Amino acid sequence: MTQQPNSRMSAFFLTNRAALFTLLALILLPFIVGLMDGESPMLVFANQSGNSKFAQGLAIEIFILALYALSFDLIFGITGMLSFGHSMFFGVGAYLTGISLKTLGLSLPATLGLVFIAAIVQAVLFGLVLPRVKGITFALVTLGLGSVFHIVVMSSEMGPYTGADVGLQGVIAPAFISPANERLRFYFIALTILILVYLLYKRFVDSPTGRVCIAIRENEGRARMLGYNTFYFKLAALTLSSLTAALAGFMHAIYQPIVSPNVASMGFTVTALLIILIGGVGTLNGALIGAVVYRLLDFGLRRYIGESASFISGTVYVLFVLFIPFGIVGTWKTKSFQVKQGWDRLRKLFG
Amino acid sequence: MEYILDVQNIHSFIGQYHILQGVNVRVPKGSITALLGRNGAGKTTTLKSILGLTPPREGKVIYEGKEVQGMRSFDIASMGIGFVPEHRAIFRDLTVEENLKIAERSKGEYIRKKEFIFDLFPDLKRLITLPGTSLSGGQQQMLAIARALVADNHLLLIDEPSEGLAPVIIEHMMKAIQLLSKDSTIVLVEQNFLVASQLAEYYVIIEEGRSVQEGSMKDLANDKAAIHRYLGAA
Amino acid sequence: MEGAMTAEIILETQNLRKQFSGLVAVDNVSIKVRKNSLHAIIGPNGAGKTTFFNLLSGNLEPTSGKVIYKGRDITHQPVHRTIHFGIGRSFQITNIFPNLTVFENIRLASQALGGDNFKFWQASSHFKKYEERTWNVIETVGLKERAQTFARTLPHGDQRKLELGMILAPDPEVLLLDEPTAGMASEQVPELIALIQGIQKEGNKTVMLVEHNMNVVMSVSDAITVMHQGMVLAEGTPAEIAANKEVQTAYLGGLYELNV
Amino acid sequence: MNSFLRKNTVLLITLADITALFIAAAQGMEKKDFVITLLRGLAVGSITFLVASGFSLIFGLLDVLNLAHGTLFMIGAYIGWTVFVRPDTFVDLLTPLALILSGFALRDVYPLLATRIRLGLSMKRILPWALILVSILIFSYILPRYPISFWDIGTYGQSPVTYSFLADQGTRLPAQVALFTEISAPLALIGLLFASIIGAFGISLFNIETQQQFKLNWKNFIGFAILLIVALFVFIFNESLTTALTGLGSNWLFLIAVVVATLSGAGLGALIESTLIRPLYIRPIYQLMLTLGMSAIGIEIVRAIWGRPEFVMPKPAFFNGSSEVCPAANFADWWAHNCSTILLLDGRVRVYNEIFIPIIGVVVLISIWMLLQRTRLGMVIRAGVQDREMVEALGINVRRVFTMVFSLGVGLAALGGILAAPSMGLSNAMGESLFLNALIALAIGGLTNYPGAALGSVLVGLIQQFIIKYGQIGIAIPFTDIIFKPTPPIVPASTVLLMVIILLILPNGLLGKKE
Repeated sequence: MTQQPNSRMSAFFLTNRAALFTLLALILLPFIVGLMDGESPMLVFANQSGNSKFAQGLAIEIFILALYALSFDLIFGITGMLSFGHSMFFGVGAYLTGISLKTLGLSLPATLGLVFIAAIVQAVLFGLVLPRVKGITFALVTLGLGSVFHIVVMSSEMGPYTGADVGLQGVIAPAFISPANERLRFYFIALTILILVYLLYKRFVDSPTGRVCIAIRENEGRARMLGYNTFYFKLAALTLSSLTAALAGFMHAIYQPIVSPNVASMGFTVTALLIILIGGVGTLNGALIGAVVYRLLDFGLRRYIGESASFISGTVYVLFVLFIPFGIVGTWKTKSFQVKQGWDRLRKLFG
Repeated sequence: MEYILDVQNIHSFIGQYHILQGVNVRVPKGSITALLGRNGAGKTTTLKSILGLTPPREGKVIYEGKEVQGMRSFDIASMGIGFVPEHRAIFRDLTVEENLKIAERSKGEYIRKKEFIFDLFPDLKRLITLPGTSLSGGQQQMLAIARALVADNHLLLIDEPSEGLAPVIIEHMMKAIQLLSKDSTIVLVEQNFLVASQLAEYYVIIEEGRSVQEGSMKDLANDKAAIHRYLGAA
Repeated sequence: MEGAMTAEIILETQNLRKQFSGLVAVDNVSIKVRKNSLHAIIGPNGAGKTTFFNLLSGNLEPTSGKVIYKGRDITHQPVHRTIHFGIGRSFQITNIFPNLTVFENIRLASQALGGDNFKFWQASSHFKKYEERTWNVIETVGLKERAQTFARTLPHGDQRKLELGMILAPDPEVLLLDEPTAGMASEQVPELIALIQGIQKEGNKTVMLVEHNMNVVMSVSDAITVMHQGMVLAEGTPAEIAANKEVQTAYLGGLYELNV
Repeated sequence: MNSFLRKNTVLLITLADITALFIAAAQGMEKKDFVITLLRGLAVGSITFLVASGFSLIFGLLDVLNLAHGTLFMIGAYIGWTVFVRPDTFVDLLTPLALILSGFALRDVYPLLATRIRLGLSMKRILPWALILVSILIFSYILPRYPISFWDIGTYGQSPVTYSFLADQGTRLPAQVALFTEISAPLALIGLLFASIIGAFGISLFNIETQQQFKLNWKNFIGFAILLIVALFVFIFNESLTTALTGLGSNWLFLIAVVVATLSGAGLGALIESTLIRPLYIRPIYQLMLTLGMSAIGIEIVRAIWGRPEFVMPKPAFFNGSSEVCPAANFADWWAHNCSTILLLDGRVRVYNEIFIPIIGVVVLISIWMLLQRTRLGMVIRAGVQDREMVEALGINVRRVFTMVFSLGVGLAALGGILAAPSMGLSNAMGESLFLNALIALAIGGLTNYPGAALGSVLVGLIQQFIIKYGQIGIAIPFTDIIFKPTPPIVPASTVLLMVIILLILPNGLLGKKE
């Protein structure tokens, strides 16, 4: 009996070794980058190491993107609703944070509360149209709602609050998480948030609610026949997604010196779509991996190719579509399944 | 006996579903052959596999001495196969006349066949300018058959012609099909055993995606056990 | 017989009618279904049987007429409500979640009415009662070995069983079965029919059945309604239907006598 | 009549509301302002319609949401500009382009070739890539050795902006003749042809289904032969062709530009459909990603060739005359002097922008309508929208019809691009904004409904232009003294809002059918 917990522990470690290894690597990342530059961990702690700080910055951007992509995967990949207005979820979070901190002068927790309330309100707004429209019409209506928000943000009337087409500038984050002076702390907070949200999502997908969401994606008519009022489940998914995207926006507004109106544009929704298509639609890991690949690709191309980077990235997406249609995680799953089958066959062959 | 169509052990899939698992159908030239079997047994899929709409993954389809499996479906159809699908598939945005005209494979075919078609189905003549949707079920069925007659087809695949029709109309339809069989070979899928037994000379029973029994219709009519077993009482 | 006649009516339609643009699919159908009976609807293809079922289950809204369940008008209830009243319905064309496992399919059906659907903070494996119910149902329909396979990879016959399991899972009082044996091999049919009969008798359920196989219908039903072109052609016990000349000519074509 | 009223209640009410809004709006406006705004709305509507109708034809028949449609619209404009302003470049480009395309014109031959090749599985996988690689290598060796008379996007003095300006002044630069350097011309031409054939063969190997049988006849070689002849002809007569084109009047050149842009769009459409979209019919979501990727690539290509700055395209002389009688008082005057503007109810109307474009819009509307209703192709398209399988069962090659429709749709977008260029100017963003307009128009009118596309486009155009106008003069809100002036951001927002409202009332749009 005493053996039990121990073996359970080791089983846990075995099944999750990839995740645990990744986690460890992420915790050590700032220090490793520092060491590679010949700078001691103390320097990294003091936020003095240039390259490590840069790597942390890139990682933070990836974490924020990953949160955003997760939120999109929840409604598109898991629940099967194609929304073209998803950037609004992120944009509301980012702009509201900026306005609340800068113009209203609220504290950080109050801002976060405000952002969450707004997130719920907009999920309900999107939810209002749900019973009326489906499929491509839903995509168009959400595109419309998103565009209106983008236009409002860009309008000169809102200029004093949103900075119109220049973007929202001069948001001063509280000193204790200042992205300039306390980046390491910011890095770990962002990492923690991402892990927590990821675990929450994993649980959600595995919960009774999440299961029904998947059922809705697979065959909504049948789900209704089973007695589920699918509207409430879609609304639940939308709300959770909206909260997450708003949280990502909140972090974005604190981390970035400027909230550009691009984050509220159709293009940013497309970014989310691309990320989960690269990673694998409907797989939560796919959203994380997709965010890493997308951001690094974008960064690398811009750095080494410059202006015409989007030409290359466009080509990469086209190649992805044609040759890796299920995304990295989806393709990996089928391939590893085939490999496993092959092994089993081999083993059978030799008794 | 000369077979216009010889389907040899075909296997077809719809998505992941292995629908046909070995169907053999031989159709003697000039005959009416009925495919019998329960709902979902694979009769419609057999017709679609012959036409290449659900291309078989295994097996052969030999039409007029030529292997046609793997050919593109419009090429197969152009070799002289007319298709009357289940639920008729009348084009609703086209008028009755356009529904007929679209079946032309060479210019002027419709004009040439017009008289013959309207002799067969006098109803269609006065409906000619109406859109396909405004027809009743029986009229739609007539139009669907008429559409398969516009081009020079040697083989007609007719799926469930009596479905949902009143007995009087079924009788009319049966007469038309009998008339057609003088010039062309017909493969018929039919649920209504009475209709099938009166029309067809030969039959093939399909069960769970396999052809399980074939022969002459006269023999089947006396084989109550087989009727009971494969078709239910009706 | 006498006792059955006076038994409680559980489901009733009054002048039910459904019109699709030109076509009247269901025309003035009034039937009464007694509690705990096995009531069969037969008729040729296109007679309106499936449409009639769709009206009962709320998939379609009737053009006119009423559906009454246990004395309550449920005509305009949306489809996701009917199961809450206790009416489960299967489909002629297998309607399952093809990319989920058999277990998952049935668990979704089991948990639907349990009221724990929004506990998103707990893993679904936490809810043991649904898992137990799921295993029970899987065992009842005989899919235990296949529980973890994807529904799409099941052979057709097993998919029909899965479909049956999905309506059984929430334990409804009335089962509407639309051609449960469609496309099954003839060897498997008696097995499934026995299963349905067992469920009906032991679980005290009311079963409405659309079926093509006349002999099956004749041997198991308590009452039969014959539909033809959307209308009720005849109603009665199997013996009465078998003797009905009109039914013979319109449906059976007068070619065969029925072995009852 | 009665049943028609009942069936379309919602539609009629909506239309009545919109009409009422316009009438109410016109109250506070001078007559000439109203007419000009109306014409402007129709003009914007016409261009929108050209994009929307092509998009909707493609979506209706092929079920493909072509998100690159706006980019293709833009490419049409840029190609047209090149033909119009730099005919010498256009002539120089014809030879290599025709040769590159010639390989794709043989696409019906490749499957036959493929069945003749018996290879191991691994070789079969490598072969297409190897062929494409070799083809790219040959191209990259030969093409840089063919000097094309070009502009320099980096230098202002030689940029498209300057060339446009010069062309507007009537100055054209002397033509240069392109000849191969470092490589003999016959070898280069044969090399290009060879590279094109193996490249196209390699690409076609990706989507050949097994077991297919094909008949070959001379028709499969027509396109190839034509392209080959064009390439040789242009190469030999390069100089005289260039001189002839530069010597042409701007009206003729504009006409050629319109034709070339439309045809290039159509050709590009056919190429995209048959190589990229075809493998993805069974994976709709990936079509979205593919067309998005193509859109990004397209914009970058345009930026690389024509640069980022916006520039204008001069109008042809036919619409650009000036004399002491201009603006023309009536059409007879205009015909005599080709004034760029004309007086209508005392308002100055630009002939090209506000009269010519709406007329073209109506002409295209009617011709496509006739094509759909009166021709066999139209019949097949209408039937195919409903039931592809049945059309195929009638012996009709639906795939070819798909390619034609895609090509037609993109051709219409490109036509819209070149027609819009003289009035809108050319910019990298022109496609995106117009595409959004078109999408809104379609959502309003009904996604796959052809008259709906027209109705939606006109509504979108009118609403935008009227709101812009009110932005200048202000709206007197009834019963108050407040004058409300809509600001520019409200223009796009208003159409988007209209779309959302209409979709919530009628999920299938105004004229869309219920499913």
